[in-house]
Amino acid sequence: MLAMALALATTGGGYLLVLAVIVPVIGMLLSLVVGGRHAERIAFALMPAGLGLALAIAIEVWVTGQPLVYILGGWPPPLGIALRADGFSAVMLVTAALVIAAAGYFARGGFATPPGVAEKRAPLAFWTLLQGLWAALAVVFLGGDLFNLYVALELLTFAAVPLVCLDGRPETLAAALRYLLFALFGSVLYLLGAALLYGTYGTLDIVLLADRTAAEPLVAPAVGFAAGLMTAGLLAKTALFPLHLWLPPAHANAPPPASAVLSALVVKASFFLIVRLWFDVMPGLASAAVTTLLAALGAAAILFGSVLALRQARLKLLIAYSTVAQIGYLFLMFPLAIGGHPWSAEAWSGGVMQTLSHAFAKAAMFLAAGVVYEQLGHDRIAELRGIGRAMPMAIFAFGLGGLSLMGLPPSGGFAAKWLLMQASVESGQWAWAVVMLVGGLLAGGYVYRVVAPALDRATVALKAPASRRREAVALALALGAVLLGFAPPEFFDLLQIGRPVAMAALR
Amino acid sequence: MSGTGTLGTALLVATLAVPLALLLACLSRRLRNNMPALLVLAPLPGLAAALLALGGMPLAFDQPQLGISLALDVPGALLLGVAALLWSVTGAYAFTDLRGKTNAARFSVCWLLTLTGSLGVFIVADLLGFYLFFALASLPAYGLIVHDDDDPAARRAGGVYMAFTVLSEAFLLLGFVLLAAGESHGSLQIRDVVAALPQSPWRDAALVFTVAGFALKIGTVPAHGWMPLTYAAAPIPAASVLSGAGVKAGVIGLIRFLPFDTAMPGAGEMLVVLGFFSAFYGVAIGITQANPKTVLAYSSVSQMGVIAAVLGMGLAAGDHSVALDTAFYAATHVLAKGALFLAVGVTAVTAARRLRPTLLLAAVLALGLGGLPLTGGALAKLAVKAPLGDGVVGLLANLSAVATTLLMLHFLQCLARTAAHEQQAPAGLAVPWQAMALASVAVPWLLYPFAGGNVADALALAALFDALWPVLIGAALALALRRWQNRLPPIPAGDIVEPAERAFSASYAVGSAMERADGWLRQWPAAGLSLLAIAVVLGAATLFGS
Amino acid sequence: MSAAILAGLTGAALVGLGLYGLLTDPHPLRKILAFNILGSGVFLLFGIIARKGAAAGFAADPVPQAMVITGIVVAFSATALAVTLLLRLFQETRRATLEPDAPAKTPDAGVDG
Amino acid sequence: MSVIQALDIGLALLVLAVAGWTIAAREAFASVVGYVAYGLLLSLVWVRLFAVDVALTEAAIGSGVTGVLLISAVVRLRKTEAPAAAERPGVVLRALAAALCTVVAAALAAVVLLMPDPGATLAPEAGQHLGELGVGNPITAVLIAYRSFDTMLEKVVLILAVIGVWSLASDGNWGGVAGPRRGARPEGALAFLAQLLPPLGIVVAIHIVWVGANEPGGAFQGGAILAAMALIVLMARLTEAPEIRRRWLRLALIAGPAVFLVVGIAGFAIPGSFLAYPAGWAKPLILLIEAFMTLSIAATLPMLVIGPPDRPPS
Repeated sequence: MLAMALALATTGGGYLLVLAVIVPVIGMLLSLVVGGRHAERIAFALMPAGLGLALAIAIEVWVTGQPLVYILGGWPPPLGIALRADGFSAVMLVTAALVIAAAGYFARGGFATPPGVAEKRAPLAFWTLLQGLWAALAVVFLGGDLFNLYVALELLTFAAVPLVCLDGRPETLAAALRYLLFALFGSVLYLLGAALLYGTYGTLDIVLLADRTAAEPLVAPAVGFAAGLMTAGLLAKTALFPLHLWLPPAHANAPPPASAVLSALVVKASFFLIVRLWFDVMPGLASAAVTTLLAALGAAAILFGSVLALRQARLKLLIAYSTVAQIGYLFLMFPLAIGGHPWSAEAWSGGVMQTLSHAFAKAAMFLAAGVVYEQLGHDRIAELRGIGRAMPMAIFAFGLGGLSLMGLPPSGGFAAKWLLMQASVESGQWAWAVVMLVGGLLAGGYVYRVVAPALDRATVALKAPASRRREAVALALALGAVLLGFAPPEFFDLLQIGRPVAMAALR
Repeated sequence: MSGTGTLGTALLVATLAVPLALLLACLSRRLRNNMPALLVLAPLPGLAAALLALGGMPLAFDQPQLGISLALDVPGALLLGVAALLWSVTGAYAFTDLRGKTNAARFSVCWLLTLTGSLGVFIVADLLGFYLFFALASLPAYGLIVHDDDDPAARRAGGVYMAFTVLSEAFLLLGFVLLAAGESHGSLQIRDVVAALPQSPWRDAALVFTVAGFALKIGTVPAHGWMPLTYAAAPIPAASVLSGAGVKAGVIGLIRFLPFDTAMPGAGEMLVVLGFFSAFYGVAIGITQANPKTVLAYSSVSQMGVIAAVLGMGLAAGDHSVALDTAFYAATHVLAKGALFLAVGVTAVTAARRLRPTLLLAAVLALGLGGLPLTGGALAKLAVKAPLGDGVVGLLANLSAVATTLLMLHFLQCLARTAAHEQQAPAGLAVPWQAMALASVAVPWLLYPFAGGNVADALALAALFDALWPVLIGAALALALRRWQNRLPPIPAGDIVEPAERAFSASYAVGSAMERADGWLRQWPAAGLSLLAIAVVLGAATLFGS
Repeated sequence: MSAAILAGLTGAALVGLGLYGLLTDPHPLRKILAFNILGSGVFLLFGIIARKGAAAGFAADPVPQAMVITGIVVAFSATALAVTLLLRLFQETRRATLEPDAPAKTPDAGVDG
Repeated sequence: MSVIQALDIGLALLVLAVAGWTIAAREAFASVVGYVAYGLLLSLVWVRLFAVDVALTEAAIGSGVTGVLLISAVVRLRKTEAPAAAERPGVVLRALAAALCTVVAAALAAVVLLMPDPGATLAPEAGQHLGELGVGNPITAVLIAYRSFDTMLEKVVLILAVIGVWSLASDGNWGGVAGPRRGARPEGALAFLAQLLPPLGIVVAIHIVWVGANEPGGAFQGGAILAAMALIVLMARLTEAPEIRRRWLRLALIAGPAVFLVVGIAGFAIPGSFLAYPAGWAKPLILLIEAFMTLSIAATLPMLVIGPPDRPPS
């Protein structure tokens, strides 16, 4: 059990994982104490550090070809807690660092403390919560213990919810409350499942659990039940159809940089844990019934989300429903990537690629919508004629993001769809490929609804002067989604590091 | 690598790099506003590359690290050369046409994007690259079609065009995925996946979806509805390049992706039937139209049908030579159709009494499509004569020439009616038109030998007669049509589009039903129940599923 | 039946009760109460797991117990945040409802449309 | 059936009855009162599970502090009860919900009954290192040593919750005195209690933290008692809550995790691992962390209960 021993001892470079977690925690604490405009400064000072750490982790994982491990306090699991980074964690960390930095840069000005004022509510809350959210994401991506991950999920929720209602409008308060209560509902189910797992195996460490579930010939009832509860709880936080009640109002009403982070990263965090659960903790229990059920919900999400996006009157609601649809794609990876089939690796890469490219594309689209809202004073789709000329980069960013959502080349969305469709064809599971195609067509429809009138020549009355800097941020993120389409083979090798079946050869 | 080899590679890369560089230049407002003047230059490296390739130099550029693989063979070079010529000459036309118009900069950007894709499909050698350039040749053309934002017809045409295009992209994506899945070594080179296709477990499905994707692009009935709307609504230069060069992305697609090395009678015959149906259907609807641009569009439906039929014959027989034959046929169509659209534009700004030279030249080109002896069209018909054979199919081909002549004479009549009152076409429009017209007369003769033809055979008396009689019968029919013209039923341009749009509107009901369902599901008790139900079902699935 | 089993069954029943309240009670404050009952049911299950893990001279496994302590604190912060949000929503709209679009209406609209 | 067993069954039934009352009560106020009683009863169940630390936490935080929070909220929300009742889901939905909840509860009950005895445990491992840590209470060892990362993050959760609560203030009131404006200073029992209890509470709290290393108790329980004292004082208006812009308040909030982080980072250098304690230094470091955690919890919980500031800073 070489892999097992490896997973229970700190590896070289493991300290990077600790730093990746505590840097944003320190930033958040310091920001609260020092307060005022320093909160923003601290956040900005730490963002490059966070990005550097994330990149260092990715490089270290890639160079060693092994997951990084850090045993906290020198107490190895099952008693203690380990942090671990595989290829998926590493790319998610980098993505999170990039999107948060972009959202932060976009938020400059919007959440600035004006001169002469010691401290303002919204800026202080925004910058501290943003860093708290970042810390939570880091723990989610690195955590090796299911209870520790529960704490991280709560951390994430508590950072995300107040961001939704930062401007205090009644509809944002209602959206935030709905979000909070449903997320808590999900957390409790997750915790209940974790309790049952602990009761059965006496540990919540992911690697140890994987080892123990694999050793059992029969599924204990408690374990099956735990799997259902934990997955359902995480699905609630991921807003997979039909559990998306909270997402459209929350994501559509939050301030644009918050919407970007929520749609790009926060829903991916709970998705990430569902992947951990089924691929790492209990790959043996992921029967066809389970994976088909997850993918069927995903397919329903694609169809419902896309059609509903087509029917929205407001731009930000359209984008939010598009998130509901795009989350659906993520779940198509379950029946395709589980197991050691010839197509599993490409389905895995496809699922991860979809996670990453949607993060960039959707963040870009929400920021672009933010620019539109700021300058028009509304985001009614019927009244967007001609805005392309007033804010060309924002519309270009929206269009490029849309390109990725539609799955047109060159973009990460195309690469993801290509890999997932390839796997669905090779595995004989045609239905998923057809759903992906229909989803792409519908995405084309809702992107067209916005971009076509925006490119018209019509005069628009702007309420605020254009901010080229914010447009450029949106565009940079959209280009990120496009650039993912040019990812070299080495990138896909990185994604495979730590994939349980891929690593089975090492045991 | 030899010196000329390096030159070839450089030209191949420049074919894409030059228009892309001009696109980058569009980031600057000043350059963007002056871009119409440069459009004429953008396709020139492509033209040079085509000439070099026809000169016997196999061109290739392979950079697997960058995911780029380019190659140029003779069929590709034929099409690349004439397409580049058309883009360049029409670019000159567009420069004059755009002067003083409001959306010139946006038009230029869309022009360059479409151009890149349109030339790219002829030289790209890998599957993903082909998909990329195909999309590039199709999607940005929206901005060429909807040039005038306030024109509701253009907006409708743009919408219909996008619907068909996106559908075509979706079919192709699935088709390409199936093609790639059938190649067991993981190669994404077009020649590898096509070679593996006959043995692929997904052969039929791959073929169906790939062909469906291309059929949407070349307007095979019943996927033809977008063509008449689009060409009628688009500005002249856009209609010219889209009908001439743009559509050929679908033709090169069929040439590249049909596995001619293995005879597939069933699939081939289906393509033949579909092709001839389109060929006659296009004429039948075309003669009821009055707008010359619409008539030309229906002629394209018909001509692309003939090409599909020839390719079908080749597929049925396992005859690889049809690739070259249809490439030549398509190349003559690029020139003639492109030029005829320019003729429509020039006529509209030329007084009736000065119209004669224009009409005469247009008549030569138009009848050439029907196979008038000594024209490029006649050579094209000759080139595809062998694969079509002498049987029923050969007869159908001749009848389609008759029908095309009829349609083209109808076109000339419609064209003459659009003349202006007192005007002389500006040189900036007239010269490109004349250049294109001359090219479409002369260039096919120059290219014919490269397509494996013998010019002397084409000048033989029997060949001339073979080409002449369908034209004569067509002319006689046209005379008859003049008498009966007003008895023809009025058919709206795009014929089946309107019912399709109505059916599409009916599907909105599904959307509102889904909206109601969503509203219910998003209520707290319903969502909570769903959550618990999912937990229980997933738990049960875990326990009892394995 | 031992005290531990009894507590476990109580926990299971509390989970059921809490879930029912969370699903069906329309008032957000009552949902928050139900969430707390649900949570305490889950904690009790941790408790029986801890009790069954009695070994090495300890009356219970300390690890799940520590998790419960952490869990109680987290549940409290969740409750505090939710209550504050609810109070703020009430302050703004004079209503307390989770159903979509309702708060967007004027406070006196009364009937749902 | 022994007396103890009968008592256990009675207690379980009582807990369930009070919980049922909390869910079903017509009036929200009655429901909240039910919940506070429920919390206290639950602490008894915890005692019966030999989990005194949990019982203390449940009584102090789960019932006490939460109770204060809920009671003050339910009073303010009284007007919203009638409109909300109109949104009650229909019979079919409620029946479905009841059925599903029963399925879940029954499945859990089955799991409980099927659970192996003795079950999986980490108790031996947890006990092994108590000597080197110098603490006698294994729960403290778990919280402050083995799983100290959880504990630190959980404190960060509390701080984020405080920021979340504060962020719900209106812009103009930012920086002001925490909590809603209160009426006149109450007379009588509350004021008397508020003067009497705090000194007593502080002593108890310090004791609980101090013994927590070896016996039931610790930072959470002690901090919660301190917080309760602070709340009584605030409710009796013996003193004003602090302004949230105050630096000392914010330092108190973050003191716990900050000290945790400092010790953790120092661990990089000396024992060579983040959050590890150098040999021989474990006990003093644990006490240090506990002390600051207590301070932080005592500062955080009242902030969460009294809510965002309702008036501008002076």
